[in-house]
Amino acid sequence: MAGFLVNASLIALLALIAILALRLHRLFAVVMLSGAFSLVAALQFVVLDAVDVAFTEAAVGAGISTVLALATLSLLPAEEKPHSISLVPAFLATLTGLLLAVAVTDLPDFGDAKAPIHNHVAPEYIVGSEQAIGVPNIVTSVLASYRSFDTFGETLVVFTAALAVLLIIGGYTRTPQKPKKAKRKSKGGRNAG
Amino acid sequence: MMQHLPILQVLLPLLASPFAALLRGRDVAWGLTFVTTGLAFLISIALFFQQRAIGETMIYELGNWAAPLGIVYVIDAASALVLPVISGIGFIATLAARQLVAAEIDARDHGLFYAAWLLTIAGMMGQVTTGDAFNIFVFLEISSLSAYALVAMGAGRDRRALPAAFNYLILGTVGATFYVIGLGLLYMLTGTLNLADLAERLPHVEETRAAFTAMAFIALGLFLKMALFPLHFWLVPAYAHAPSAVTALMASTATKVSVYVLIRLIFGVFGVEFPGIADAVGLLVLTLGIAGAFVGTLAAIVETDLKKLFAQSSIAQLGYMAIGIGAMSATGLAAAFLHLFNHALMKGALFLAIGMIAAQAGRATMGTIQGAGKQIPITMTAILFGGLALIGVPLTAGFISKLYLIRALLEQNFWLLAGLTFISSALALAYVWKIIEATWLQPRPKGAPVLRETASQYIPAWIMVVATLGFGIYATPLVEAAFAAAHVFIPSVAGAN
Amino acid sequence: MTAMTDQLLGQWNYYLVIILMMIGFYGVIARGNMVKKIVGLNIFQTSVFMLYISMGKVAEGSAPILTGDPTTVYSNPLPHVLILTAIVVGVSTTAVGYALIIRIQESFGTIEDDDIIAQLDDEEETA
Amino acid sequence: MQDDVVIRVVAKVMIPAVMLFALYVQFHGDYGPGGGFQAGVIFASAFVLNAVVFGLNKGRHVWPARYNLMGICGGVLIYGLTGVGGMVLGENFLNFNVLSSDPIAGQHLGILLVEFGVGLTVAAVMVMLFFTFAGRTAHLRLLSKSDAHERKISASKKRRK
Repeated sequence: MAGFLVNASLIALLALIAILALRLHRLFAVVMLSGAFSLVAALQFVVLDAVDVAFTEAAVGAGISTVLALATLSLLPAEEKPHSISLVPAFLATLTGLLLAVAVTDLPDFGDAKAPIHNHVAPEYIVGSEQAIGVPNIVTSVLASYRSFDTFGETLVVFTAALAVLLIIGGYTRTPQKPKKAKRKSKGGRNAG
Repeated sequence: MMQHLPILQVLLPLLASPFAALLRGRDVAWGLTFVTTGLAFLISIALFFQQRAIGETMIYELGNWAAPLGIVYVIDAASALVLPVISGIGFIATLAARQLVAAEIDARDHGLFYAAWLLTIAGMMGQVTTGDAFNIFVFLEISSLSAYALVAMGAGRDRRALPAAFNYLILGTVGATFYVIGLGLLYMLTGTLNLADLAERLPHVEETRAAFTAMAFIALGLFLKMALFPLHFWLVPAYAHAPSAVTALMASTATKVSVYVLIRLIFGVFGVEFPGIADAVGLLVLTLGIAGAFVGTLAAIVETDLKKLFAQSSIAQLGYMAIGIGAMSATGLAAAFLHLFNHALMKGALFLAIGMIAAQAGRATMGTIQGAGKQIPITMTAILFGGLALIGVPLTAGFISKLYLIRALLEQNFWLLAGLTFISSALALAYVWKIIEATWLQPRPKGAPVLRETASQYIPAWIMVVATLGFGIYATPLVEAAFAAAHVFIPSVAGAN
Repeated sequence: MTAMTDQLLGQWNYYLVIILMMIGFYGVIARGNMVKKIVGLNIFQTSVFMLYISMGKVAEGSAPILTGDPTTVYSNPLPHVLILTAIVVGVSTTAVGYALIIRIQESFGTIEDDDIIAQLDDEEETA
Repeated sequence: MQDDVVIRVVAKVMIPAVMLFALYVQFHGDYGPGGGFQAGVIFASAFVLNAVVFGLNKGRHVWPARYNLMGICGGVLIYGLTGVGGMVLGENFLNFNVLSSDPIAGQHLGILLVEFGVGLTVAAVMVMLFFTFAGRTAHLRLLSKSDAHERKISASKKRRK
């Protein structure tokens, strides 16, 4: 029961942060809330035994992402243009959610040790990794040896992102400046705040 | 060394990429890319023949970890057919890129540009070869992230490339996330991520709503990635504003890989017997496919910017591939594979030729090519043949794929659909004729820039044209290979019973 | 009693995660502001991660680090590995997204979808 | 922030501690939570802290851009070549058993090397990301002042209209 309470209250907090992050117009607050979301999510990962994931989520979501966002924000207007709730996206999101909610009823119960994922493949990692690899942290064994190719891919994704950022904002290929760059008509109520 | 070929074709471009990034001076980076893609192309051709000679699926275990524990690479008739398409187009596009990229990208960026270029190609090849559902996602992201950057490089001449790349990034990531959600549900039901193992264990849970939802999410994610109507809106701006070389590479390969992954998952994992698949995927994909064919073709008819025109035409051609998938039969799948192969060649030829014009004139519009037939006859003839193949004129490769597509529909007694497919193909004549008329029948307007062509400019496009014609005239080996690929997923009637 | 609460716990956990996902998804597709889109995407993806991590939890289990005690029940390590990779992919996408936002702000002077479309439409008309 | 003596002193103590902790996370990943990626991020954060407190130019001095790209590419290559090592020694790509005479020792060595590759790439990428983003906003004052700064920018924008 205690587990349930901790879990449910953490997720409720996450929902609150998420809604606030989407409702607020001040981008600085939005970005900070996004960082807070990651931090609370990391807490929940700890509750769910995923210590490695929690570590990474905290370092990445609350750390690097927020720093990059703040660096970006310093160039941007402080507020977003106010929007009303858009019905079509809301409808689509609800529809997707309902589809998933229907699916959940068929899934194995949360924490059920008899669920297929705990009885196929994974037990072999838990039992076999000590013999085959001899590293106590099973996550490390799976990550770096059994599924090492995924991790190679992951390193390449980081490498790709570095190339992409260097090309996009660190590169030399720039749109030639047009003379009419000066100022166009101000449309809409941006910077209203 | 031979047993390592399945990994080498992906590994070579992956490992060449960091070297390319470090290289200064544009020709060095280009040379490295050219050699690497050439080697990857040779390896994938070798794999194709090796697989045909053996006649069965080749498995390469990464780290020597057997299937459900580790990740495996799988070369079967289907992946062996698609790999040479990607590496081949990658190779020819690299050949053309030397001039196109020099014209459009600052020379100091070339090292990084070619590094990203190699990653896109390797990422796509990885998706095709891998036998692990999560590994597909990882390589999907490698190819997509580098593609976003490559599209954004179009900002060197056109700032519209930036929002196009951003929307592509958002929608691409949403698509990938949907795929991950669907995969999560599948994993919860079966406990495995290996595609073959999934296919084996799924029948035990196929009656559940969760399995159906998993299929729906995976299919939706991939529809978005393959730009199936009505989820196609990111494609036209991304292709139209990207650098010309990038457009040629991506228009011929990027969406095709997602089509292939869709086939691999829908037919290879869920299978035609899966409850509800005929209605949910079959009927839906057929409807969207035919709608896409009409919407794309009609939009192409009114378009005046040539890159946009052929990007719209790509929506229509993806619609035809979807129709082949939606027919849910071996002939339909074979038609989808044939069209995947042929369309890559035709669009490669067209975009390379148009890219050469755009690189000289800044833009390629109907106005730019007006009366250009006399100035650059060889390039314009390549466009002419590419256009004819798009319509599906006999003796071009496009005819073969349309033929089998209509045959697949008639086999299932979808008379109306077959008729509609024929009509929409014929409508393509309208936009192709528009181009032919402007190029060959109208005079060059006074004051229009003088276009030039040299052998190095039109040879890449012509390689594709020759291939299009070659596979159109002597199609038997290709048709056989396409049916072999289809039978990986839908066993031939004799084998099924 | 514990069986029942466990089940309740399980159902609630998945449903709550789905609600989170949909908030994030709405943020991605509804918002015209590009920073908001990226933030929505982060929320969406993080909730998907939570779905994976939830499924890996075994009741009474502990973190998958071998203790040497044969009676220990471990949670499933595989979802953790997958999500570690997915988090890295997520932050890479975010970084590229912000880089694009910077360039868009520089070239268009705005990061609102509709303003950019309006500017481009004007351009088409004058061209 | 560069004039605040308290922050400077604290940072001087913190930066080596953060780096040491990163190394611990890097090499203790076999036994507890952690590994190359997390270590890379933490290691990079030491450099970010240094740049925030002592200024971007001094920060660049500590970690020049030239070596940065080498680090990024080097990490990927270390990972890839460790995998190729398995191939050269007669097994498949990424087989670590054959890296040493004893399979377990081989696995340990392989994991150590690939985790180091990941750590190197990630640390270099994170530092690069920070400097590239911050370099775009040359007058950037991070964190505590970015809020005020942001308001200043939007005010100046409004004035221009």
